[in-house]
Amino acid sequence: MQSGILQVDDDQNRFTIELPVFSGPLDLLLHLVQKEQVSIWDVSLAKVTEEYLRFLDTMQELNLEVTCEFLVLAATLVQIKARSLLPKPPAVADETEDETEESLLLRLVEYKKFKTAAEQFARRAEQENEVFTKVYLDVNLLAQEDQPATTGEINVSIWELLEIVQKLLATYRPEPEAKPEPQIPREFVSLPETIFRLQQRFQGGYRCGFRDLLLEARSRAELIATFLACLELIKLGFVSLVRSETSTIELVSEG
Amino acid sequence: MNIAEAKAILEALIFAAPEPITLRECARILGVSERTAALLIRQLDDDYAARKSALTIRQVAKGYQICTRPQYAEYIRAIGRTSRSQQLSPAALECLAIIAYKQPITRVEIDEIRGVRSDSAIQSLLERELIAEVGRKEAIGRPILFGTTDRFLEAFGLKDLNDLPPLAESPETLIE
Amino acid sequence: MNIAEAKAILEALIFAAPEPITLRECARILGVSERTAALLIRQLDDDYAARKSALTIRQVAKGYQICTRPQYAEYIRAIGRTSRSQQLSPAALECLAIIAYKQPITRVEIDEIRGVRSDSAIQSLLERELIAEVGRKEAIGRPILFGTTDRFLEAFGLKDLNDLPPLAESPETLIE
Repeated sequence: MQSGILQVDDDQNRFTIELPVFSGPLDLLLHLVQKEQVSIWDVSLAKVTEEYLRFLDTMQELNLEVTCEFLVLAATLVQIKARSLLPKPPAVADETEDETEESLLLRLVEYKKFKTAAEQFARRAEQENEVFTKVYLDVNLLAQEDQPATTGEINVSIWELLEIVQKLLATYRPEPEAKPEPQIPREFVSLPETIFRLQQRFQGGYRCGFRDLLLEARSRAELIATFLACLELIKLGFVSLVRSETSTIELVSEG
Repeated sequence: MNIAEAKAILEALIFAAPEPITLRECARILGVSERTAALLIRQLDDDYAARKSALTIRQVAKGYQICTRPQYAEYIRAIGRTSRSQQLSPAALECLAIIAYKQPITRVEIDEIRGVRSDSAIQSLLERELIAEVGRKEAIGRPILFGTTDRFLEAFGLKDLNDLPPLAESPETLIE
Repeated sequence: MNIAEAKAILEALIFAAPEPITLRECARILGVSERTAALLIRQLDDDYAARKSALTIRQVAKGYQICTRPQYAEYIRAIGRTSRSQQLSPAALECLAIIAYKQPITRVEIDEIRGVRSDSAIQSLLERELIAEVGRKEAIGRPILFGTTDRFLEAFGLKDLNDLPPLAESPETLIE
């Protein structure tokens, strides 16, 4: 998957937001493991499993595409966790074809190597962008894609945004009820309207905390709409993300 | 032919070649050894630096090319030139990294490392000619093997594949 | 900004500009008068001449560009025709084959036949002038129609389009 496609079926019109989110289930797992700040071999898989599942919930709630690979890894994690809770069988019954914790972590280590290399590649490509050669048949010149502002210089990843919104969503959900279907906002919160409203507010220069803005929402549906509207405005370059001195993430528009 | 003339010819060749020109090509046209050609090109670039030219000769994708120095990028953007390399998605970059270090490699092997299907990422790399089919694996279904192209080297400013930064090996690198 | 710096910026601009750059543009970016810019460019070219560079700055209708001096033409012509730029990618060859036999044809129709997007392949064919826009289709969006050029005929040694080898029945043979 290259980019998550957010599709919000608004009652009047269909609205699509595309943004790069994650590149796969291992990317997500790695992110969660790295948050633990311990060596990969010491990570609490039980804790990570819970978080992984919670992330999938949030992604589904935001109508981010959750491909089957994400679900497969979720199943694997749950299975590993379950096995770890069971009393160890006396005999070595590990000839199962199921993925073990060790093999999963090994895969993660291997994946991390290439993810790091990919990041190096991205930096190299950026350096290359400072260098110009004579124009012959510069095919690429014509094929410029506008890039979402989230990938810009300030280094706030979509993950951070997703985590903020996830935490807030959690507060609107007193108990994790067993909901087989992710709830789609059906409370008539129009995304285009939300975008318009925010656009008005940011017109002529405005600055506010990303989290604060989300906190203004009075319902889950509104919270999600606000989040998506923010992403869209960021993508359009109408507002940009900055990290304040206190390391909170803020939205800023030019005057 | 004196040295100044030889350098001028090399300058003309490197300037006019539509792709990075190889040392072999330069040596052939000039009728000198590759070692001599390399030395002359080095001198030519030193001359550029000595007179504080905005241009420099660099070795990339198995050849030489003239390009501007990074500090002039802002002026060049002011005339509407945009950067050469297009933004690649994180997924495409991951595939590219895997292919670069593990080539030749099949799609299934890439998928295994990434834990996710890589079809569209690979397709976009093929379209940009950063990778190419380099053969078939002797296995069931004879799957396509992918490898990187010279265009890849050029896009990332690499002389050749040996110029790739070493892959981090330690598992502890997992923790930032 | 001293004179050496200003000249270096001008050198970068003239070198990197996709087409001859006007005096006005140079002056604007440098923040100097057009007269000053003209003077600096003249000095820059004098510097080239003084150090017997193979390059020179010439004034063409629309502006300035860097080019090689005529006496180096024979060397430049000796640059091999086998360089990558001459080689078409497999994707471009597929598109070219489709266009040759199905012209006039739109990009979307080409995409449908190939099953993948063909933008960059078509772009490279356009750049090489092997194909050209030959009109617009009377359909929604009036999409561009592509056809092959005389250069295409020349490159493939064809008298005219009737000279194309007949298309085999199986579509696969077109692609191989």
